[in-house]
Amino acid sequence: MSTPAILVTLAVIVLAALLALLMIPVLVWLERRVCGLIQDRLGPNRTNVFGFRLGGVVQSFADVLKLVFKEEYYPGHISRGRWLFIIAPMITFASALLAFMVIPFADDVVVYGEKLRIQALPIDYGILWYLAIGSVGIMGMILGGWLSHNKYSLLGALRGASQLVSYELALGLGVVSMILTYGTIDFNAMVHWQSDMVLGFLPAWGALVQPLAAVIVIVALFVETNRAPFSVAEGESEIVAGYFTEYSAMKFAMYFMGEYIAMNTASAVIITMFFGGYQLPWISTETLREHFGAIAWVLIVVLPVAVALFIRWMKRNNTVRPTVATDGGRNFETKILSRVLIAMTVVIELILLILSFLPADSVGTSFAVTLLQIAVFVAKLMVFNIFFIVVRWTLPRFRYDQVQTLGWRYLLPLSLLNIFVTAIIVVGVAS
Amino acid sequence: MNRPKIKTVPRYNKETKERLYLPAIFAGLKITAKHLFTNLSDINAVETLEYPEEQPTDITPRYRGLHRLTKREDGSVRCVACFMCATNCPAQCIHIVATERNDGIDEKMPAVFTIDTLECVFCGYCVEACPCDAIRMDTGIFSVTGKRREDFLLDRDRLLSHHNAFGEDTSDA
Amino acid sequence: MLETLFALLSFFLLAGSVTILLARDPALYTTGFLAVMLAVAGLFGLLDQSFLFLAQVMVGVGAVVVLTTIVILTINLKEKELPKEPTRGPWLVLGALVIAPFGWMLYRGLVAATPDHFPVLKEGFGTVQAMGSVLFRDWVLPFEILSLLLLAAMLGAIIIGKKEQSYDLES
Amino acid sequence: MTLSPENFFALGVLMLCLGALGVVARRNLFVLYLSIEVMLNGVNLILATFARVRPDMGGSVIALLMIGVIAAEAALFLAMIVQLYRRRRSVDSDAYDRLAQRNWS
Repeated sequence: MSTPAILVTLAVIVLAALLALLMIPVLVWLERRVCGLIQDRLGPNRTNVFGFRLGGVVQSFADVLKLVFKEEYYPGHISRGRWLFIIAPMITFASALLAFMVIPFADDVVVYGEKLRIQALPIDYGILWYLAIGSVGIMGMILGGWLSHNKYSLLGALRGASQLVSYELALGLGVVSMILTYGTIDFNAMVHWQSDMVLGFLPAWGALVQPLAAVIVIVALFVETNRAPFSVAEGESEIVAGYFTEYSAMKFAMYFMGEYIAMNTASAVIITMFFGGYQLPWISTETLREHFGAIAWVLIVVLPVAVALFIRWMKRNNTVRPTVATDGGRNFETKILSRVLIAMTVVIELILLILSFLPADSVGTSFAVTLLQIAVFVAKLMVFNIFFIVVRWTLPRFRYDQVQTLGWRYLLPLSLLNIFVTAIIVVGVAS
Repeated sequence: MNRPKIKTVPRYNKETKERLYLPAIFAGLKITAKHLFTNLSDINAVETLEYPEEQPTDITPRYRGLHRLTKREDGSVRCVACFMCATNCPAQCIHIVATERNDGIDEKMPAVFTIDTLECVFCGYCVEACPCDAIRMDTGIFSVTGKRREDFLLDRDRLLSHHNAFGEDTSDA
Repeated sequence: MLETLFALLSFFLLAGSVTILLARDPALYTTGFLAVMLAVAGLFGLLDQSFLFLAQVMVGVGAVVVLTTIVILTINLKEKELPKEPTRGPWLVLGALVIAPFGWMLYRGLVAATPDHFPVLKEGFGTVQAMGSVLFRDWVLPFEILSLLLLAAMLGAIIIGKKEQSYDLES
Repeated sequence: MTLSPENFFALGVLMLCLGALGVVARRNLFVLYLSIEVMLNGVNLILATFARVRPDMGGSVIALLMIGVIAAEAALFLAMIVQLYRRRRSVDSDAYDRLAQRNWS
C-alpha cells in the first residue's frame, strides 16, 4: 500500500472510532435534552467549562468522568467467578463497537490506483457481519445477568435473551428480502443500488421499494437495541434495572455505552439499508464527481444562510428568562460561538471556492465528494438517532407477552410473506 | 365444570386501523414532535423554574416545611416532652430527653429535642399528634442542605430559632 | 501477524476445551464453550473460509451457545445439585492414556495424507458467492436433506421438551 | 513460522481428544453435551482445513452443513436434558442407569 492509502485507511478508522465513541456522550445529552423538551422541561443545561456549556453537552462529559473515577464495587455474594462478571459487559461493548465497523461512510475512493473502502473494517460481509456480531452481544447480557446471582438480573437476562432470539428470526428474514432485492450483502453495493430511481422521480431507497421489510426490520432493530418500547429486559417498574442491577462504575458504563453504540449502529444500518446511506437523494456519486463545481456553488450559497439562521436561533435561545438575575455567561458564549462559526464558514467557503475550479477527475474533487458524503451520512445518522430517542419518549412499554406475540405472530409471518412476494417479483423481472 | 372466576374484560377498537398500531404510533409521534419543535423554537417559553436564581413563589401556609418548636409568651419552650410526636413518628426520627422545669411551672420540658432530617419523611404526623401545639411545620423552608451529616440533625435551639414564614406568629397567644 | 492471531486463537480454543473438561461451575464451562465456538470461527477466518466464519459466528454462537446458556441458566443448578464425580481424576488419567495414542495416530495420518503447505488460492475462495454457487449446483440434495433434518430436530425437540399433561384441560 | 495444515490438524485432533476425554471422564450431562460439541467442532475444523488444502469448495460446503447438524444436535440434546432434569431433578448421568445391567459390579 502506498503512504496516502495508509493515511486514508487510518483516517477512516479514526473517524469510525470517533463516530462510535464520541457519539455516546452526545447521544446521552440528546436523550436527556430531547426528553426534557418533549415533556416541556429544559433538561441539563448548567454544567460548563469556562462558561461554555454548549447547550449542556458538557454535562455528559462530566458524567463520563464521574463513571470512570467511581469506586469499583462488587456485591458480596459475587466471590467466585468475578473475572467473568467483569468480562460480561466487555463482550457487549466490544461486539457493539465491532458491529459498527462495517458501515460505509462514503463511496470508495481511488488513491493512486488503489480502491479504498471508506469503512473501518474493509470487508464486504456487510449485513451478515452485523447480524453475526449482534448475536454475540447477547452473550454479554446473559452472562452479566446470570453471574450477578440475583433474581431480578436473571429475569432481565432471560427476558432479554428470549426477546432477542425471537426477533432475530424476523430481523433475519426481513433482511433476506432486502438481500434478494439488492442482490448483494455488501452495504456499499446496497447504497449503490439505492442511487437509482423508481417510477422516474422517487429515489430508489429501500424504504420506498420495500416498505413492509422496512417496517419489519426497523421494529426488529428497536428490539435488538433493547430500547423502549421493547425495553422489557430492564423494565424499571418490574425488575429494578434488569441484567445490570448489580453493576456499578465503569462496568455499568460499559453496558450503558454498549447500548448507545448499538443504537447508533442500528440507525446506521437503517439508513444504509433503507434510506440511501451516504447518498444525497437523486444525486449518485458519479453525478457528484462530474458536477462538483455546480454543487460547490450551491453549497457556497446555502451554507452562509444556514449558519446565519443557526446564529439567529442561538441568539434568541441561548439565553435565560429576563426575570433571572444572571445569565451565567450565556451571552458571552453566544458571541464567541457565533464568531467561531462565522470564521469556520469563511474558511469552508474559501476551500469550496478553490475546489469548484478543480477539474472533475482530480484527487481533490474526489476527496471533497467523500467529505460531503460523510457529512450527509452523519446528518442522516443524527436524524435517525433523534428518531430513536423520540420514539422512546413517546410510546409506552410493551408487556412481555405482547412483545413475543408481535414477534412470532405478526412480524415472522409477514416477513415470510414478504420474502415470497419479493422472490416472485425478482425472478419475474430477471426472466 | 368448575371454572375459576375469571372476569373477561371486553376489548374495544378491534377494527384493522386500531390493530395495525402504526397510525396510532405516528399520531403519538406527531404530538411529541410538536412539543419538541415548539419548545426548541422558543426555549424561554418552557414553564420551568430556573431554580437557584428563581425561587418558588407558590409556598402556602399549609406547605410542610422544616419543623420549628413554638414558644410561650414568656419565651420558654412550649413543649412538655410528652413523647406524642416521637411515638407517632413513622420514620422514628425524633429524639427527646425530658427534664424537670425549675422555674415554678409544674411541667416537664425537653432537655434534648433532636429531629434527624435525613430520616424525616415530612409527613406532618408530629404536628397533628402534639397536644399543646408545640411543634409546627410552617417555616416555609423547603431546602435542607448541609456539608456533613451532623448538619442535618436539628437540635432544640435550632428548632426554636425558626420562625413562622407566613404572617404573624400566632403561637405565642 | 497471522501466526500471532493463530497462537491467540489456539490458546483460547485449548483453554476453553480444558475448561469444559475440568470445570464444575456451570458459568465456567459455559464461558469455555463460548470461547471454543468463537475461536473455531476465528480459525475458519484464518483458513480463508469467510462464509464459514460468518456461519459459525451466527449459528454457532448466536444460536447454539445462546440456547445452551439459556437452558443452563433456566435449570440453574445449585452447588449441591451438581453431580459428585469421585472417579473423575482416575478416569481422566486412564482416558488420556487410552485416547492419546489414537489421537497421535490420527494426527500422523492426517499429516501424511496432505501436503505440508497451503496452496495459493483462486480469487473468491470461501466467499458467499462461491459458496452459494457450489452449494446450489453440486450439493443441493444434502442441503435439502439438512433442512429436513432441521425440521425433524425441531419437531423432536418440541415433542421431547413438552411437559407431560397430568391434567385434562377440559375438565 | 508460517501457518501450515499441520497446525490446524493438531488443533482439530486435540479438540477431538479433549472432547472424547470429557465424554469418558465426566458425569455432568451438560459437560457431556459440551464435550460432544467440542468434538464436532474439531471435526469441522479438520474438514475446513482439508477444503483449504485441496482447495475445493465442496469441503467448505460439508463444513457448512456440519454447522447445521451441530445446531440440530444442540436443539435435540438440550430438549432431552431438560426433560431428564424434569423427571429426576438431576443432571448426573449415573441417575439414568435403568437400562444398564450392572452384573459386573
